[in-house]
Amino acid sequence: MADIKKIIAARTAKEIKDGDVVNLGIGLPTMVADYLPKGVDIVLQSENGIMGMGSAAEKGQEDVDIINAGAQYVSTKPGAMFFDSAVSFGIIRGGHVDATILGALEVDRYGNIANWIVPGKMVPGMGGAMDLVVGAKKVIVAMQHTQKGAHKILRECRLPLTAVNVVDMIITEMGVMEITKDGILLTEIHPDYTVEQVREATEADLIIHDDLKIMDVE
Amino acid sequence: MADIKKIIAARTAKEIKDGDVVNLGIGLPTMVADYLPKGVDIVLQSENGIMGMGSAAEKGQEDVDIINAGAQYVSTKPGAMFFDSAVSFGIIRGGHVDATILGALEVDRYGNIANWIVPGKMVPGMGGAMDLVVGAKKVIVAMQHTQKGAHKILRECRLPLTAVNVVDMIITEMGVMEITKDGILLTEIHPDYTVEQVREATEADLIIHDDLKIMDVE
Amino acid sequence: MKSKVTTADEAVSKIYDGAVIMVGGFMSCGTPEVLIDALVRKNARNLTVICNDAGIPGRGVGKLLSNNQIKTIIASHVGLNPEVAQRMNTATEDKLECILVPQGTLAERIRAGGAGLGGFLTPTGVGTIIAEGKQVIVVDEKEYLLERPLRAEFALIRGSVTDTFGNTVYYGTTRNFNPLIATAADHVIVGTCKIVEAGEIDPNSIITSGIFVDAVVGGEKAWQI
Amino acid sequence: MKSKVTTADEAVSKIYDGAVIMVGGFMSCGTPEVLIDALVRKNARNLTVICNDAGIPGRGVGKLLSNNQIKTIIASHVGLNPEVAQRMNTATEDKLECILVPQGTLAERIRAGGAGLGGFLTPTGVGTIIAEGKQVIVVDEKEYLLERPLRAEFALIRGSVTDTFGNTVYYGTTRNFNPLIATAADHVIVGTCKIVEAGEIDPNSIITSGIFVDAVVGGEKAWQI
Repeated sequence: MADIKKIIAARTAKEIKDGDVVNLGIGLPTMVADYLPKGVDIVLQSENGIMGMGSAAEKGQEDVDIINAGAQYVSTKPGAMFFDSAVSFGIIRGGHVDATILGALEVDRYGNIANWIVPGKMVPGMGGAMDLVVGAKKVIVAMQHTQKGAHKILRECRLPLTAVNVVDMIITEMGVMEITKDGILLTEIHPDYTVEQVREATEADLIIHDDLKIMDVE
Repeated sequence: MADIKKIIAARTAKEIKDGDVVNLGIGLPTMVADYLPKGVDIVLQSENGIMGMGSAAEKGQEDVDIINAGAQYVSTKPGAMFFDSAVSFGIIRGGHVDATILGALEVDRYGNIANWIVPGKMVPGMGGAMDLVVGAKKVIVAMQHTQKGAHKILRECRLPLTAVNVVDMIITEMGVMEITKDGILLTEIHPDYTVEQVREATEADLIIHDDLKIMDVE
Repeated sequence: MKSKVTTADEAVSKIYDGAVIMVGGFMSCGTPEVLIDALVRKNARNLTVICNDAGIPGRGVGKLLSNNQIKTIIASHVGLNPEVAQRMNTATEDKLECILVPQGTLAERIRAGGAGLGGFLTPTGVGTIIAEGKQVIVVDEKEYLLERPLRAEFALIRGSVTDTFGNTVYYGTTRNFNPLIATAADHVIVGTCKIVEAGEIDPNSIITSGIFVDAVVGGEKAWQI
Repeated sequence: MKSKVTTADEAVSKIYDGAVIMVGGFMSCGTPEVLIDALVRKNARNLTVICNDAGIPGRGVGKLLSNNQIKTIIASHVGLNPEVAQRMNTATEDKLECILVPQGTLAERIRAGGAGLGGFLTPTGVGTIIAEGKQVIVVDEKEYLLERPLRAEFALIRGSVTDTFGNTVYYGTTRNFNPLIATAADHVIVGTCKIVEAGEIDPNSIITSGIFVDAVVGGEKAWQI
């Protein structure tokens, strides 16, 4: 499990370019910052009002006025700034965030995503997710391929949507997939899995890239 | 002429309550600040980005970064602040300015005002005037009653409008008028003029208040 | 510029049963605890509370919830306060109504309410259940939802430093919704960590103008998760 | 965070004939003169300029006007630059097109352009010639105009202090439209009075984030009317 998360975070980190403004969701996506290649320096946005967020604050070094969107004390980098929530979402909706990396309950072949509600079961609310996936230039879903064996990558989402036609890429422990107009294209596969295994773990039809590569998780 | 302006500014100043947030137009309206009654302390807003503006900067005391909307160097009071133009007009349009005092080319019985363009002659632009008259809680037109003998208080404005049905009050050297749903109500008259003279200087029909008072310009 | 400094109990005394109140803060960071505590003492009931989130139990809006003062909550996220789910799922009379709004839309609706706008067009929520009952307007071939302004009768905001006139600055991420709700309520109360004289805060750094503020209350403390 | 410091001539070298540019400033207070001077040297023609006003002759946008570089100006006020009226009334080919927009609407349209909104509803201009051709939408029995976002290819802004990453503060009334246009253009250039290292400006006081900024140019001087 720890390995699975590490694989996903490490591969996802390779999608980020030097200088990118990036928003990382709570949980696994947050780990991506730890796997950035050398020389790749990014500007982390936290939707509660930080540009230039650093890592989690070290014990004893917390500034009680500075938390991330997951309510953890965080540090800031030189050149960081704070702003209000309208400015924050102006940045997000206005296309000034280069990439948002987040988890999902379901993703489908149209790039639809569902990650904020399970009617009758879990009603946490969408927080900033609906704005982030609509506004960010690139939307990367970083998640485990299945949930206790149940499909998460579907022909069509069944849960209430977070947004329509917004996901660019899905990265799981099994491989890397791009959402194209023809469907979901598998571009990389993890060496531990066969194409058949990935197909089985995916409800949506997979198009296999002519030049399918081995997933780079170094 | 100097006397006329003084009369208008002095009477207009009496419309302002202690603590009011006020925006004064360029020219005569700016003079109103000099005639505030004792104990009336107001917060001047300048639409180019000041709350808490003071008087014109004294010679040699100018801060070159601080001008008013008429491009004059001004001082600020303790507790002043600066903001951008979107914030400034959020304040204006959002009803947070208690009174705006401005001049006009024409005003009519419906409370319509025209003060930004004379087609073919003068096209300065509306600046912030359209937002100010729509947003301020109270709109006071402070101006000379006529323009070189020509009527300015009309049955219906002929120039392109600045806004519809927004003027609350007109203060001139001849008297004080309120815009009511029945028309223009003369509530005060300057002792130098007769009602007949005011009627002649006014194209719109005037309703004379039952308890017509002498205009207080002390 | 007159002093607006008062006590917390005096400041919240005007808040009546059934009032609509906005409360600043993000996961209880930047929530005015001194004002919330006074509102719990005042015990106004059937409140509609507009805030980013329901906080965590025992802090911020969570205290009003525990004291059963909230009828309706309008927020973007309520998942970290399990009491919300409990209260939403009860069959009793004090069932909580919870209206979820995307965070960016919530912030912008409050800003619009304070800035005299009749609404705005956002791409957020198009094609989702958030769009239900809303007008869709197409601009340059892209679909947007027409979202409406939000206003309240009272706003409880939390400052780091506030002058006696109400001018306020916020440190770090305590800012969040506070400057927005300060503009969008009829009566605005600031709970603040430090009160200074008017003129002591750099006029280039003030975030919230005192013209929005009706009462200033000291005694706000640094937050600890 | 990488340094973006460059020269004025290098910074404006990308501005091409026919480009749409936004320029900060209010009556030339807060206008980036070093960048305007470079743009005059570069001599890009047929520009569409979006700015609050046409400044005064010999300053700010007035320099571009005198050099006949502007085809269209979108502004709220042009009365203090007599050259605008002259150029609008000429019958020659270089007749200036002037589009007037209420100041609050201009600011809000630029903000919307930067914030990903498809438009907004404002009461300003209802019943005037500003409403011509615009959709009127009624909300709670009040009429509003649907106003559209504005964006540009380039923005020339003017800071008081800017760090090497582009984070900027503005002193006094030099702020005006600068922070707004910084968000609404594809390529943003700051002319600033003082350049410092990233981290030197208080993160609570920064107004414009460096993420909006593509180039930082020093040498801007205090303004004198």
